[in-house]
Amino acid sequence: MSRLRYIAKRVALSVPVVWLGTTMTWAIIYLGPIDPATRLLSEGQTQNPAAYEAARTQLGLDQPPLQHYFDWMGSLLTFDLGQTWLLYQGSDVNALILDFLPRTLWLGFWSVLIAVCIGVPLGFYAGMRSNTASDYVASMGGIVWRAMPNFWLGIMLLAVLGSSQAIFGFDWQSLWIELDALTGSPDLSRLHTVEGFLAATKKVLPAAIVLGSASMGNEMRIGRTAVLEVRNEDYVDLARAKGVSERALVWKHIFRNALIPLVPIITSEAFLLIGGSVLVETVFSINGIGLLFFNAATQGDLPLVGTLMYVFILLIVGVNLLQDVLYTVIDPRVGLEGA
Amino acid sequence: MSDEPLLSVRDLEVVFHTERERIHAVDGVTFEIREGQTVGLVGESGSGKSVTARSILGLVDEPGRIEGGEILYRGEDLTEDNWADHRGDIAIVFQDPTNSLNPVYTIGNQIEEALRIHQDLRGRAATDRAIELLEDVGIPDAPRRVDEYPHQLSGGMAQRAVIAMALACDPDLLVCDEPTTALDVTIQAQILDLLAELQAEQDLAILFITHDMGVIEDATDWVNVIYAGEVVERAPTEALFDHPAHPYTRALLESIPGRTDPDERLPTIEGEVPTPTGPATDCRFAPRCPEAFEDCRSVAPEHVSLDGDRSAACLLHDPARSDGGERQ
Amino acid sequence: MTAREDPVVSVQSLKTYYHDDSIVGAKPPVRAVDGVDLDIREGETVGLVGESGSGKTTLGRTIIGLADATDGVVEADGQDVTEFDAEQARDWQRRVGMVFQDPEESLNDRMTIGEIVQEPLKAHDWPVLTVAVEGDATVRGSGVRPAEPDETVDLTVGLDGDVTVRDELPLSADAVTAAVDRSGDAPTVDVTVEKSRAEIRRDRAFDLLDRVGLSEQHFYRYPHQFSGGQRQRIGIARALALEPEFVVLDEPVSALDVSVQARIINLLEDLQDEMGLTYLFIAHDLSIVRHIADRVAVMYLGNVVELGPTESVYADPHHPYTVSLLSAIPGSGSPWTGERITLRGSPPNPRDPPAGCPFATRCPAKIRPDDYDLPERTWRALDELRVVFRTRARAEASAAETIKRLIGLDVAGQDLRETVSDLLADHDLPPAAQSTVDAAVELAAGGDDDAAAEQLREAFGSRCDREHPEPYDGGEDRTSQCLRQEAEYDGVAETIRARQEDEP
Amino acid sequence: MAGAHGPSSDAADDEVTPETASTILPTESPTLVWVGLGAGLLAFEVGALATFLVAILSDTLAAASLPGVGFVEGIEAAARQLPTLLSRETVPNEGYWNGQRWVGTFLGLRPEVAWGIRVALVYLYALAVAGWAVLGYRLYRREYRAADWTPRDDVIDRFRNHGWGLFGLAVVFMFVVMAVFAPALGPTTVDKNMRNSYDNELTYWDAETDSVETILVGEANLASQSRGDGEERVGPMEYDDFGRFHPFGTLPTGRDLFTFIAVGSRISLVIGLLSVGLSVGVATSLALIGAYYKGRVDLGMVLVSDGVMAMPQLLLLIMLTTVLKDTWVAGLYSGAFLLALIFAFTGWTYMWRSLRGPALQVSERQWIDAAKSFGQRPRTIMRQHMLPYITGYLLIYGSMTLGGAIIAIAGLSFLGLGVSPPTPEWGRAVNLGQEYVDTGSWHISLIPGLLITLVVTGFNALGDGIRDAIDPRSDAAGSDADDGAAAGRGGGA
Repeated sequence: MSRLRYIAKRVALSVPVVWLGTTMTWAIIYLGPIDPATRLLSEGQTQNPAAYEAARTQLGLDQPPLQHYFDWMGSLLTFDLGQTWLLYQGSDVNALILDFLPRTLWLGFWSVLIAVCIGVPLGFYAGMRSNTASDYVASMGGIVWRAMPNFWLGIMLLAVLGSSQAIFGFDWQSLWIELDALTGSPDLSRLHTVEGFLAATKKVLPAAIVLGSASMGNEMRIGRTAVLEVRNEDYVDLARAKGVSERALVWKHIFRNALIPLVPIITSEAFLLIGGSVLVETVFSINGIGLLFFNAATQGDLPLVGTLMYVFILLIVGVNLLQDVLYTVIDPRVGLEGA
Repeated sequence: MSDEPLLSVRDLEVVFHTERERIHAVDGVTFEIREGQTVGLVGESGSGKSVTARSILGLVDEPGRIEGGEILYRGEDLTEDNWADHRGDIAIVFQDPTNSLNPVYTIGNQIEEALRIHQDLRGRAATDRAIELLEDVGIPDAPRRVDEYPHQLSGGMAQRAVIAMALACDPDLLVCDEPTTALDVTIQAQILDLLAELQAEQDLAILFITHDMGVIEDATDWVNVIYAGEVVERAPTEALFDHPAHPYTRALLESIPGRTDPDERLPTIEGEVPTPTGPATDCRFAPRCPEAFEDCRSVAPEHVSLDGDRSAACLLHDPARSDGGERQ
Repeated sequence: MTAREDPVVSVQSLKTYYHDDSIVGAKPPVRAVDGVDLDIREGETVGLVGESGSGKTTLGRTIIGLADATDGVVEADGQDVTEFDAEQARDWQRRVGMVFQDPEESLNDRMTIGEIVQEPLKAHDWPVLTVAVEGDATVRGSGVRPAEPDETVDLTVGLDGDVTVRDELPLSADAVTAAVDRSGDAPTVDVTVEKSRAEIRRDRAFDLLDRVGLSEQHFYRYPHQFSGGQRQRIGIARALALEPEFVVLDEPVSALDVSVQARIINLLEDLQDEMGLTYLFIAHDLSIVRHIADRVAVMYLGNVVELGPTESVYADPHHPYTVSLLSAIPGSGSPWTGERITLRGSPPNPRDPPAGCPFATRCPAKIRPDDYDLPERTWRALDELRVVFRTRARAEASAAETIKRLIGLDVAGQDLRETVSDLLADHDLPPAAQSTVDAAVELAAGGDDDAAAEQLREAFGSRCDREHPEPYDGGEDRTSQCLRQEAEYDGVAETIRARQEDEP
Repeated sequence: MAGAHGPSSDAADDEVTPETASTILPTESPTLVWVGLGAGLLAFEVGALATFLVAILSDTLAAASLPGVGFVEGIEAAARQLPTLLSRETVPNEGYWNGQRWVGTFLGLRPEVAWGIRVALVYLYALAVAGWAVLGYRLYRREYRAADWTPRDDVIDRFRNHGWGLFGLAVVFMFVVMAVFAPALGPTTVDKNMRNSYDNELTYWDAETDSVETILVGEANLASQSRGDGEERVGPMEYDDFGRFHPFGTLPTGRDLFTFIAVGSRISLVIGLLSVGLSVGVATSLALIGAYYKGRVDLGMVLVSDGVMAMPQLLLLIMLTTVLKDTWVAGLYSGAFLLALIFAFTGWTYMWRSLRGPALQVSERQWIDAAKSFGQRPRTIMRQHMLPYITGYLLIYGSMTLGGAIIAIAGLSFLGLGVSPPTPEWGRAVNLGQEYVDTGSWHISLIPGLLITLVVTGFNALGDGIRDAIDPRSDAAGSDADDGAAAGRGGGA
């Protein structure tokens, strides 16, 4: 019961977080120094008072700020997100998000998976062999890997893949499954077929590796120290004393405990992924929600920026809740000691 | 009781290598335990008693290393290679019960693990046996507790569970490293009772390590007093408390409040316990010893046999060096 | 030991509860101190013993003002400490001192010993340098002020310009000049102190270090460079810096080795003699309390269950908990001559103490109801059974269990019947008792552990389970909270001995 | 262990004799000598220092059209007049080949040698200053400090043996020196090469006409572009057709990449320091207050910071830079000041998150209770008893966050936001070179990227080193889990 109560408590606490985040977004956009209505109009139209007033009315800016705030929050709450202004002019925002979001999620899914599958085992390996040459190589690699800027790594990776024939002796683009181009959006409409799935995966693979690079380094590092910590616990000694084999010691007693500090790391990577998606989607020309956000911001569709920010906030809060659920699964102590 | 001791530790040396120095945490410790016997190892913090306990089970961690001596279990020398074969013959209970149990597995799971290794019990049979063991160590409502996690138990209960886990290995020797220090006095009494009971039932030998002279007096048959990595006195418990032979033992007993008249000042030992950084060249207690004489500062005392199997490493008892001989 | 003087501190029905700060799903508060009466008289040492979680440290902290009282009064000089505002509390804390348990933890290891010992002095801008003048004179001068009535006087100036300095101040009379000006209506005294406050403080720190057995050369060292015993001396010096009259010693020696312990205890006793201090000595080690305390208060679950002169309490304990504690002292240090009494289980959760006597769940001398005539071992089995139900009722069911129960699976029944039959295996219960037990088991199996526990309490409980005993006057300045003090019952010690014989 | 550290002699009472001091400086008045050395070192570079400070001030004011610009410019001009030994004027590298020899370069050496000498001198000078500071510390430790041992000594000793931390320190040192001496390090200047390239002329040896010609710098740049292979590139360590030496090659615009990077490091450092300073300030005070009062105060802070953190930092940065683009703050120091503010606004939460754990831990220590027990005031307790324990963490997370900030700034400029052109920023160089990575002009993207990686690794290594030095056992999973939040954000941008 306590675990359920713990999760219920976390859900309750995430409500004010979403509220605070969206309120700040609203304040930045509508109370900020920029008049969103002006930004929506072209050079010529700004001179036209009628067009300006029309834009203001449509944005609801002719109302008192408080009224506008409640309307805005209300429409977010009911997912009544309206139409876009500049970007994909006049299209339904809901549809737009449904169109763009899956590509980002697909990218995020693979980058988390790759980071976890490479970073965690490598970290545990280094931790179990601490202060050996392989530990140093792995640790050093992780640190440098983590320090590389995403966008730069992406560019470099694209260059390498583009001339993979010359470097590795095979052509990445035609390897296994022929890709139409190195960059671009994955085709998610054929995921249910094996070939479609593989093609979509191969398409985002380089981007996912780049996006997951920082996370991979972090997970490795934390995994290493976690293993080092757990190795010195009394209960590990006691398990050894009672005759548990080294293999069982590692997999049963050390592994699961070392995972506990990794949980927040893996989920906080999700923050990075969502933020980093803007850069990586730009470099790899993937039409994801990050790129959409960036375009909306640079082209001045501020209402869309606000709406997308709301979607991001929901994503992040959702990931946070996922983290709490993971915690309760891995660590039976959660919920008893309080948050 | 057979002639051969169950466990015999001879000239054990454990050295910790730090950046600055080599610390001889255990410096030539020798003692033995016979079947069914409870032997105490008593000393202040930093005397090397816990390191001795860990070395017996091959659990000395870096930067510590066993650098000399032998640990004979039923006459067989325990080394890196064959410790694994004797896992379970010797079980250990640590000071802090909350750290001794893996927090992410149930009590039952951890006991069953030992049962699987040492008694080849699995499934329902293992669970039933685990419940029995928990009942044996006095945990009420064992069928329910077996599915609980360590953090759901109080300190006393957790220590009982640790003991149950040790028993699951079916050991001949139980090493108890300050098993009651983290517990309250009424809980300590429970655990001491429990250990005595188990020993009577299962003919278990116990190595009892503590800093508490009172616990030693209650729980052990035979005592080794350890000071700065060396055993300075060995004696049957009663004899030791009646006539401590080594000045350190004497001073230690006197400084315990409650044994002396409350209106008088407590007798004290001046100075601090030294950290042994090299092989002994003198008596390490000499600087604090009220009875030290010149030789004490230049000769490392050997154990001198006294009446009734007991011995003390003190020049006062060495007829060749001390004119006093047996002092009162 | 002084007789009945006015108490330095008088604690009256004090309650200190700890509440969770969480907004959602708050649990009941921890009743750390739950109605304590205790007078601490001038010049004496009161030993406060109890197990961890008994609330002894919280009591000390509440008196000092480190914890907020929930209810009740801590009276000192006719004022209630618990009602003080921040400034008054500061003023109170100036007059009391506290020594903490862990010498590794209680000193800030980024500060030198000198800074540590001087910190209280700086915090209160010590020395105040109050000046009293003979006759009706006005006092002037920088850094000094006229003494208020009833205030400690630092400097006494005669109208002839003679200066006397209070002994405790590290200031020689030569360093103070007083110029008396008689030209006005009333004479004016101009006092100049040639020694800076910082210098006086430093000398005071030297003085304090010297008193606790350290020397000036330790002034610029850091705590890392000291052993546990020396660190505890520094902690004592800091507590004494502001010349307190009353010092709370919170387990000052429990973290130390025996040989070091003895030296600290001797030091504390010496300081008490020299400075006329009053101690509240908190400890879990009964031998130490016996050595140092004039009176002892035994705490259990937030209550002082027994209070009295140490020797008298140790020789003839009135409360069964005191008896159990004394008998649990290992080795020959125990004053209890009989067989050791081993208490069952651990103290109840202070969030949810028993309704009657707090010790009822573990008491070896508990009053039995007259309804049944059962052998002692059967009573014990029944007691244990009640603890099982109580624990089950309080335990949080796991998520899996909750779900199983929701879909109507029998989760607890099997386990429970097993446990109950194990517990009562070789006891003959009268049919009435047996049916009560069976009914309770069925209730619990149905998921209502609370009702089951309640049913057993109704059937097998006694006065001890219903009534919170008031302190009984046991004569010789002693009180104890046990119903067996009433004339109709047998005494505690004889009951325990009789029961021990009853059950081999 | 009593007296385990340091000698048992008492530093307070023993006067330090000249003999003991002579191990540091062979003189009877080491302090005077030390001050003299300092003055000497300062004299070398007083001009550069003044120019550096005034330049930042005037850059800040210039775009903002605030009053006082003229005044500052006056000072700037005056500062330029101050003698500076290691300036481009003293060791010039810009000259031309007149058919027989190099004209206008230092001692008539080839430009690359002259430039190399200047760079070497600058770094030598910086090393000397660092050495002087270390000497000062040791002098203080020997002569003026009353305690013969402090816990900080151990920290420093441990750091000195921490190879990885020292590597970090070295990298950070190189980077900081590059930022501070940026104008003296570049083969040319931003003003001449980029900002006002059409106002400046350049003399060169025209191989076709066999004569010395003059050309506008802007036009020369057009002919030195790197946009592909062979003739279309000026790679690292190459001369262009106008006798200009380019240590890192040229940009696609023909401008000098090294100058671009050197000046770019300055803006990265300024934004980084400013933003980390601000967020450290906010985070520290909040962490202290939250840890001292706990309970609801702390919970409130958790909610607010969660609210800010729920907006992904880079997205928040994009949103804020867009919204604030046209305000006057955005003009300050080419937008760097605004960027620093935004970073601080979005970054304090991560810093606070990382500090909260240690602060709560310290607040549980008994010495806090001890201080409360004698009525110490909350403010003093926070300052004296809690702050010293989290300054270590401040350094660790500060160092790592700085690395993260450098990546994030680069990321923004890569997207065309943030620092406004033509002020150089590393990320923009990566962006500019993006198209040419698989051509002969690979250097444009590769070099700044490698440098970012190196510098960020350096800052992280420094953080690691400080952590290990402060507490050798602190390699705890818990504290690392926290720093993941602070350090990891770099990768996200």
